[in-house]
Amino acid sequence: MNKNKSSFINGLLTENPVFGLYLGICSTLAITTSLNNAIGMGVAVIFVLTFSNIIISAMRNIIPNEIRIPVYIVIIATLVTIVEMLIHAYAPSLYSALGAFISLIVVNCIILGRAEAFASKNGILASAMDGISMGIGYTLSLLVMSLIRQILGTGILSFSNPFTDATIFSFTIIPENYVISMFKDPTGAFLTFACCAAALTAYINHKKKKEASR
Amino acid sequence: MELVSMFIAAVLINNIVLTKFLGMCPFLGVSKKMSSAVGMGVAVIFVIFGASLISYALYYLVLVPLHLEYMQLITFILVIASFVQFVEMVIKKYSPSLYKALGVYLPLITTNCTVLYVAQQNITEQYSLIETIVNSIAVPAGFLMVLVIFAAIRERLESADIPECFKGNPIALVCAATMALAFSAFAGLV
Amino acid sequence: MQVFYAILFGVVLGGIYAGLYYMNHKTPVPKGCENLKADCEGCKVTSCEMHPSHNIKETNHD
Amino acid sequence: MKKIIYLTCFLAIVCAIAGGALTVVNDMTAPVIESMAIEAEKENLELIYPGADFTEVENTDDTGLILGIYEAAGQGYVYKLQNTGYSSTPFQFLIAFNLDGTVGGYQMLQSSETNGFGARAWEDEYTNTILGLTSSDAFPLLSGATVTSTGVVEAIDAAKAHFNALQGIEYDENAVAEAPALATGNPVALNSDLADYNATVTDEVADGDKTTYTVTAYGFGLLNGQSDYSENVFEVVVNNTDLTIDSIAMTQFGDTAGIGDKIDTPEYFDLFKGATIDSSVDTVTGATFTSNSAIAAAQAALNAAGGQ
Repeated sequence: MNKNKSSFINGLLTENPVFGLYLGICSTLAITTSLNNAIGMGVAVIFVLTFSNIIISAMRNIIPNEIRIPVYIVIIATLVTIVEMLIHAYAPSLYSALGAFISLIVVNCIILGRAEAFASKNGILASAMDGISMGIGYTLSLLVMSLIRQILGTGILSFSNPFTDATIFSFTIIPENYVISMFKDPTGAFLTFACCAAALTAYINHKKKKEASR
Repeated sequence: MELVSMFIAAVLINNIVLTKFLGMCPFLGVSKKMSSAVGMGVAVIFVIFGASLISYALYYLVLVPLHLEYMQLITFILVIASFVQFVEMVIKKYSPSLYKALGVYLPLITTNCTVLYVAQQNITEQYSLIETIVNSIAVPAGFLMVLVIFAAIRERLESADIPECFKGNPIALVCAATMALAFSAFAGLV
Repeated sequence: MQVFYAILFGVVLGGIYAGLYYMNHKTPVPKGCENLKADCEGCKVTSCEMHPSHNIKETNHD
Repeated sequence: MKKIIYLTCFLAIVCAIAGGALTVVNDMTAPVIESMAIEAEKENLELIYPGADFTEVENTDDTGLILGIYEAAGQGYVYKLQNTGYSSTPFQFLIAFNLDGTVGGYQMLQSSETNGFGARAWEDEYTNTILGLTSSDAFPLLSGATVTSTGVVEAIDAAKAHFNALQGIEYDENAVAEAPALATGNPVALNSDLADYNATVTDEVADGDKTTYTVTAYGFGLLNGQSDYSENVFEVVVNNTDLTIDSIAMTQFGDTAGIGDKIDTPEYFDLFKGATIDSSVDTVTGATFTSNSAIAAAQAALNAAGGQ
């Protein structure tokens, strides 16, 4: 059991999919302009990643080695289209917010990466756990990014219920005229991402140095 | 005239890497040396142009009449993957020199977000055939341009003194941030 | 009715892709570019064949 | 060789399952999405057929003018149309045809046409003319709002084409409505006080029992003191025996082009035939000032002839 637990932990930190392995950067940079976009996207990725890991690890012995990647892509594409239809039908406001990014989850390296690296070698339960932990790691990184960008970029931290569009909480942290609007633009996205990644690398190096010195 | 402004807009203003953040995986991975950046860029132009046209044709000739629009995502992916395999096979057979330059990067492109994005953009923006052709050349051209500029910067980075934790990809992203800032100056061009 | 078209379309596309994939892997690599290497160690997409982690596997069973 | 067959079959099966699963989920979610789309349009459609239940009809229109087609069960079809008129932002409106072909409703959704001109395409005057028509008639333009009404009629033609095809009604689609009905109204008496139009007779040519007066009169521009406007000059032929106007014509036009010059049509000037100082003549809607300057000129001519 501790193998699953350790894979759960490392999914969040050391092997953090976004800042550590640089998987799924495309959607991370683009979607993290607002909190509920980030959470919406995170939930969608958790769902798709977990199910794709489960299906792929269930079929891992049947899939011939030569064409394993195309089969993975087809499975993930089907799952994503199904998720897109469900969100379009039952959470329309979330659908209008996420829009093109739902269909981009397919080519999002994180799902394909985990499917190939982990799911195709481990059991169903381990893959499911890994899928959830990677998904949560992804969502956390999205949260960190969107918190920074939303607070610095618009000065207002707000979160609304995706299904009913009612704002749950919203308070202004930085008054209007001190807002750095650069963080809403692509430049800010790149900078925030670079700093977070650097911070994580610094943390990991520091931890390694501490273990090495002990 | 409108096509030219569309071309400029796709290359300079809403450049696919700097404003839409697509193609980041190859952008970070391949741009260590100028030769590999150019190789990747040209391969991407070739694939995006071909795959978008086939997807455009397939969509309007097969998917729409049969009301199978929801199958669009899988079709485009399979078309892109098949086209990459087909191109690799043709290059292997007929021009070894081209294969030496581009062949290596072709399998990389199968999982590249830009190709799928352009194919879908042609459909969602309801472009006519000519606009699709222009768009399918302009977007990868923008990608190649940014990739080449970025490779040039990165080669100089090797000799720069960077803090420990910023080495590798983080500093590449800081460069990308400065480039995005520079490119945002083009906003009012067209 | 639509299910039939969808399945047929899937089979056709899948077939074409598998066929091309196979034919591609059968055509010999032109001489002189056997050991082409793309220097993309920066990217961590382990799923792509170019990734260094694949070389160990490929070398031993070809 | 066996290998390739196995690979192809495997991938084909996976794609087949994928296609099948997608269709199942699509059949499950498509109605929900469609009913949601109709919900959004509902309160617009209620304006025309209140209380009817609407289903969306497939939009096969390729002109791009029809945004949506909705069938009100048992009552008729509503078309949501969009076109660009005078202003850069396109206008949107609804046109509805009852099952028997008569126009069931005509409702503006959003428009930023200039009021007083383009916006008149949705005021009652034009709306009533449209409501009286059927799907096989040619829809007339609206004088004074030519640019906007051309866009409106063009969009309605697209809707008509679809409706008539649906209902199997033969109609001549390139019939053009006769010259736009010159909307005239609120008559002005010839003896009313038009002094500020400053109509002065500049020339008088007697010819048997008819005299031709050349009269200059102020128009819209000069009345409101705007520069680069000049007088309108009319030639009024008066029959001296019964002091009636034989004919009137405009020889020089000094008002706003595109608006004032609408009165310069035989259809309008014929209204003056046989008018005496006590009768009254209509003015052209949207070109009141220029019409008044014509009436003032006619009054000056009659007074001059009467003075003899």
